[in-house]
Amino acid sequence: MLIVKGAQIWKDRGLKRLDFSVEGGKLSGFSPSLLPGPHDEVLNLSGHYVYPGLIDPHTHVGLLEEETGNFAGDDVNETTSPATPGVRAIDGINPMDAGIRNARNYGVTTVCVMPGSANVIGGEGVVIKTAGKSVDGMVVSSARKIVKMAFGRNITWTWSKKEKYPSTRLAVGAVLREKLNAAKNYMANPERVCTYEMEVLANLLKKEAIARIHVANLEDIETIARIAREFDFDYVLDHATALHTNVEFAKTLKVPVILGPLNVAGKSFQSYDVTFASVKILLEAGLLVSVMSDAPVIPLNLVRLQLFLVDRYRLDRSDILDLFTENPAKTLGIEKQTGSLGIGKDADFIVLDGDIFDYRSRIRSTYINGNAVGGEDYEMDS
Amino acid sequence: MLIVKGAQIWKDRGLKRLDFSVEGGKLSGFSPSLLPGPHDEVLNLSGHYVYPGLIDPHTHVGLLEEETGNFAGDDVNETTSPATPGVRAIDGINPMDAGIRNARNYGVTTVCVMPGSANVIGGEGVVIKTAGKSVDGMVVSSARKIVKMAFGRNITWTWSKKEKYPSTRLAVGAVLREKLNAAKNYMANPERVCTYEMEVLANLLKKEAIARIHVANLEDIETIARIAREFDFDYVLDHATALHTNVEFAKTLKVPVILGPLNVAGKSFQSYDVTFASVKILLEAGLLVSVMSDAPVIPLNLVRLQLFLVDRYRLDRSDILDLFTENPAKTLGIEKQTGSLGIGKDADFIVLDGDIFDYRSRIRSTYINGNAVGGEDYEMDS
Amino acid sequence: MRKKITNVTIHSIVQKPYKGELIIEDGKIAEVGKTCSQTVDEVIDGKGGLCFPGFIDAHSHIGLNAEGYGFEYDDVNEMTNPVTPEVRTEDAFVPTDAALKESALGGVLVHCVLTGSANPVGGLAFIVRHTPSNLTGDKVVQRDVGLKMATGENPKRVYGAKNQMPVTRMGTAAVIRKYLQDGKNYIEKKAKAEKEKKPFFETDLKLEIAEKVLKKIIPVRIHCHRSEDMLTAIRIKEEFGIRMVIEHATEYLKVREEIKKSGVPVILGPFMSCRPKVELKDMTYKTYKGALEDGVLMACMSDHPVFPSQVLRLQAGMAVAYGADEEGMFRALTIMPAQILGIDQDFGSIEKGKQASLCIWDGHPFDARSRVIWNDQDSWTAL
Amino acid sequence: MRKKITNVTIHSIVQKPYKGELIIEDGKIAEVGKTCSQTVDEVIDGKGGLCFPGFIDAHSHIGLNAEGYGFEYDDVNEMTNPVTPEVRTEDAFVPTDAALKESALGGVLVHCVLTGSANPVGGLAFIVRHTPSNLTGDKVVQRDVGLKMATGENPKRVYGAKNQMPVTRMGTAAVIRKYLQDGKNYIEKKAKAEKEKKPFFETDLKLEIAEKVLKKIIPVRIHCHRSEDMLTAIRIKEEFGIRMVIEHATEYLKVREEIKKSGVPVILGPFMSCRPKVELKDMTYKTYKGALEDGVLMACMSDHPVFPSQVLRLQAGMAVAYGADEEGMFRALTIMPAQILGIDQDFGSIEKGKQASLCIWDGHPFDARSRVIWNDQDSWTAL
Repeated sequence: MLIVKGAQIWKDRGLKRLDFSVEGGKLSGFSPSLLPGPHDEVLNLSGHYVYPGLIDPHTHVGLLEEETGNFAGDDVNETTSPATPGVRAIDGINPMDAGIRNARNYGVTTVCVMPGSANVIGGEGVVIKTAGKSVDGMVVSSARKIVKMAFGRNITWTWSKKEKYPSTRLAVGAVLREKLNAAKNYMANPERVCTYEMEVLANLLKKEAIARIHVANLEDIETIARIAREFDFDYVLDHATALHTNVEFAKTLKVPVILGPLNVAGKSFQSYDVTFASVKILLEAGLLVSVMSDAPVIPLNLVRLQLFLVDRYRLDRSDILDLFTENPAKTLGIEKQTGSLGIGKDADFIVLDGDIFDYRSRIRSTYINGNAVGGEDYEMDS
Repeated sequence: MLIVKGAQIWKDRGLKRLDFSVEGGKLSGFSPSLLPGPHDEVLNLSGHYVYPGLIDPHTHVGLLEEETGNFAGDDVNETTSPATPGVRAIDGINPMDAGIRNARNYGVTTVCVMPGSANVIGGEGVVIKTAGKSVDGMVVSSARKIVKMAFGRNITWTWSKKEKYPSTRLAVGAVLREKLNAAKNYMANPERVCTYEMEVLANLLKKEAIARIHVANLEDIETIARIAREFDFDYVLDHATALHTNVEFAKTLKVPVILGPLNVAGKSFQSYDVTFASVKILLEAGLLVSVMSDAPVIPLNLVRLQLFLVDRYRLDRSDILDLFTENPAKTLGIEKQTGSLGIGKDADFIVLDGDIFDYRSRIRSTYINGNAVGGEDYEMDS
Repeated sequence: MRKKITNVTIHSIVQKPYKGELIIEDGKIAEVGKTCSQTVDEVIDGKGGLCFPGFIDAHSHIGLNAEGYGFEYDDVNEMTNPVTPEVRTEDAFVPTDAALKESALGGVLVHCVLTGSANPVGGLAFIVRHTPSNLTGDKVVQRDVGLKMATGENPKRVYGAKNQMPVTRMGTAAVIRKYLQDGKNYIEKKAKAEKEKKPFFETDLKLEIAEKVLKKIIPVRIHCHRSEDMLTAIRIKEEFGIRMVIEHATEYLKVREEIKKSGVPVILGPFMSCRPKVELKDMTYKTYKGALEDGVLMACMSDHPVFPSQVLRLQAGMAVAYGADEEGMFRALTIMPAQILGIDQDFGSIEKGKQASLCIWDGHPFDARSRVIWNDQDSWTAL
Repeated sequence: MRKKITNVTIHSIVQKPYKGELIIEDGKIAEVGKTCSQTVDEVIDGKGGLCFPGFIDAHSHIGLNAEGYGFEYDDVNEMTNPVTPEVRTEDAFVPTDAALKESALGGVLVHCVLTGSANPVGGLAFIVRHTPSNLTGDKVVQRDVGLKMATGENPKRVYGAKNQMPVTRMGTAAVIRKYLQDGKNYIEKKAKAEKEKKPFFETDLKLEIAEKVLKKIIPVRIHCHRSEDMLTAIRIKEEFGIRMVIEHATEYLKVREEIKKSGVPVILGPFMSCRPKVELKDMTYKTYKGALEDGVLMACMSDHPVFPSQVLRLQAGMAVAYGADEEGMFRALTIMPAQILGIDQDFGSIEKGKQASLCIWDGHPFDARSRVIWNDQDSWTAL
């Protein structure tokens, strides 16, 4: 058992002076003062701050590798067909990717890794911890199954260049409808022959899986909502760049949203509406909001910048931290396993030498499943 | 000496009952009755009609070969640069081409062969007789030098496909101006180094050569006239499909025109104005008019069709025959050598079993330089 | 909330213009006449202007290539497959297209949004009205109102470049026929499955739409410029017993008797443009006059963004310059498109019970200088 | 042959409209006033119409892609080389373009025909007037009246696709600067050759045109939509001391002070179109109002075939709807383009001695329903 003593810890939406214990990779006890037994390891963190490990619910780390040039490490879009539900992110992840290393060194202990946005149906996403040499051992198994989808311009830019269907937004919805209709036919057919592609979509229609849908513009969000009503499936809006421009509409959707990356230039018309204000607006509207880095779009060594920038809107700091911890955990269905400090949860936490909202503070150590796996000073080492 | 007896012959713009003699390939005497000497060969053509061999002043026979597929026998356009004054048609002619065989078998004894219309300056044309195995021996040496040019759409279709200059009619005139300006600079430069391309254009500016300009629409004819005024050179309008649509303008030009091919569909906008009436209109306007086949566009075995169709306008038949004989001879500068029956001229004539305007009459023999080289019945043989 | 509009000349379309008043309640016309008696919460002074129903642009691509967004944002044509009935303009519509507001400034308050004309079988159209909302859903008047088809140069050019069927007019007709025949087979197969009480029938989304067409639930909206293409369209209509509207109908005057006989409505335009295609060679504003005289059901189109919907009114004015009846042209902007689109119970004239889709003009709509000074949707500010 | 026009309201542009008469002799206005005294051979009854000078379309590609002739007959842009000063629109002009007759029906009797905007340095413009002749020569008003240049999206898009300079706005400016600098060097070299009495100087047709520009014989006519492009154009103008006219000037309002200060005339439009390019995003009819208020020399353009020259008048009418002064807009269709093009001694107003380039209208030209019922060139038949 590991006894962590002396730190200010972030628990139950506030900083508290509590010791805590870790056993078998899980958090096993919290108390103002824990007395270590003879076989316990003690970690004295007086003057330090402990927060739950951050969760980034939307990344491409390990798939779209850093430091590998343009081609060799790019496995993010299987652009041979506009609907590839049969492909799995887990099969393409390189755990040694600098992007994953950045994640753990800068405080992100869990990431969701998904295919890109070139296909209407991109494939299955996966939730992993950010330390390990084998991706299988990194999987967060409590997570709900994920089917990545995408709407809007990225699709049409990709396929119109190839002069292939769908080259316009007219046909993006049509591709999805066609596949979901095929899945319905598949499920209804008593003589069906099992295909993995159809099983993935059947999972979605049975609500065992949830759709994670890349989308920017409001009109595309409307189309998603329309199709989700037609076929009855659960979904999350990823990016949702313009959703805040119609709050009343946003409220009617009753779906989680994952905003970001927000610290980018709104240079294309797709990202025209990008603003940190969207976080505030949608939080105040009562939505379940998370923030993504879209790493490596925003590399995870910059993850805390987003927290600082949201903090400029003077939101409740508990709400802000939730954007990067509890909320993504809930969205991914892993909130019982990680995303906060509590008994029985994974011992995923970060140790800082100051308040996490103090930009001078540094992440001294990152713990995953109770093991120290990194920290800002590790950067140079690995 | 060959003595031809008994035929109706076309001489001095009318059919006459005359005998005639041929010596050294030239016509040497005409008389109502010629008495052959002991060494003379006699050809009795009682009941037959003799006409001067036809002249087609604008063809691509031998360059754009028939019966050779699309590529192998196509040498009509040197489409590697929009101005190729240095290339010579004579270097590309295959005397064995079925197109040349058709010419002589159907009564055409002289053709002008020129590069095509893909380039603003296509190269040098050549005038040849239509029988022989070596093109050098077929050349009509009295002909004026010819520089083939082209204006209008054929140019822009060719070069816009390559995305090269000149892709529009804006630049067609500009190409010609640039080359002629270069030639002027060349001629003025006392230290010039001889280049064949420049010499060809210098010949034009010195009026030793004449430009033969492919053109269809009236607006392009205006541009040609404008540039010819600017640089002062002689030219002939070839095709000139729309020239008859403004007779007053046509009269001001004072240049020969070579109309045709007229028995084609006016299917492109370039050939929209095509009509046999243009012959009548421009003849009546006093222009020097010839008719071309543009062979192999209209293959020369159909050459007489044009004569029949013009005849439907009830023009003077002498004027009609001139379109295919004297007038092209004058246009090519070979009227002293061929194009009519007269003492000292080449013995180029055709023998028919009826009036040339009777479409049932057949060409029994074609003579070039006094030698029988073909006729309609030869068709199957060669 | 009841509002009264006073001090206007009412151009109701169904009656001669008269000075009158009208009352709007819950977005509908509650009363209209020389004077209105109901008490109201608000009075809008029409300042002596002309009150017209909102014009209806019966054929537009508005919202599919929003203003100022360049070619990368062009969703007019899914030109990757000649048969795409499954695509829907609603899925691609950009409700914030600035052209919607501008069109309202030009008196156009309702648009039927179709796919383009690259594909012989294009996709599903829908109808929107101008509202201040940034949601498509708030603008929808009716969904899936017709299946776009196309003939003539455009499919030939698009698929000719790919060396794919169709590269000829014959090929285009064949592609359309095959699709409709597939639809007929599908209906039969479905009926058989139902009769045999099969536990399972494999639905096909492309052919579900053919079924709607063949059962006359929705019409085919067919792009034709040339006369022979219109006759081919009518031939196909007769063969398959479907409903049809002919779009553009540039050479209408050449086959006016045949079109009249077929009973097919036509949506004419846009004629206020140049003629970049050969098939537009004989385009003339006189077509409007002819169609009005023939008494066929006829509407004006902008084909936006080919021609801006904002000045649809001026195109109609040009038709008057070329001899068309002025009242007829107002009907071609209002009640006739409403009838063609099947929304005349709610739109297209100023009558009690209809939607209060209204504009007040400070001058005659066919005079370029005139302005809309009020409509029923915007918090009004002048131009 | 003297002809008198009676029974018209004369909109001379230089005076307030009045009921009057005018006499035409040898194609010129011999007399104009409330009554005319000279004896005449023919009297034309204007039927109470409005007599206007023929409108002048200061920026058009009319005749370069004739109506109904498709893309294969498009001679607007020689987009194979970014520097083509040597090309001339006169060489490509199709005098039988049906649009010329149609434009005359819309009151436009004079057109300045420019090359398109694909090339940073485009080609030579010329001016035509409407005549019944099928010869360009009979239509020419003036040759080589300006050298077209272009900035902004178009050159970038064209040469970007070829991966050839220019692919940026910087690159476009550099291409233009290099051309003008080459011209300066050429002038120097020529002067030196003359001074040294060399027997031979190698003329260069591209640079002969630069010489004309640099010696202010002809202006540069530069295509700019965005404000930064206009400022770049003015910067280049100042650097090389050349004459310049800014074409389109879509974002005029954003840099109105700078343009006014530069003294550069602007030719505005076409604003009656959609905005398929990003650089057109902020296009507005209000620009006309602003330019009139600023007192800059300003003209309307159709950019035909982008917008049909026939309805140039309605674009001007829309400007009035958006607040522009009506008389100002008539000047922008007549005397101001004549001044910009340097043909105001002959065109642009109804004054004694000027060309009788005239139209009689049966109603206000800004009302779509109005028609030209007579002009000075056609054997007149109604529309």
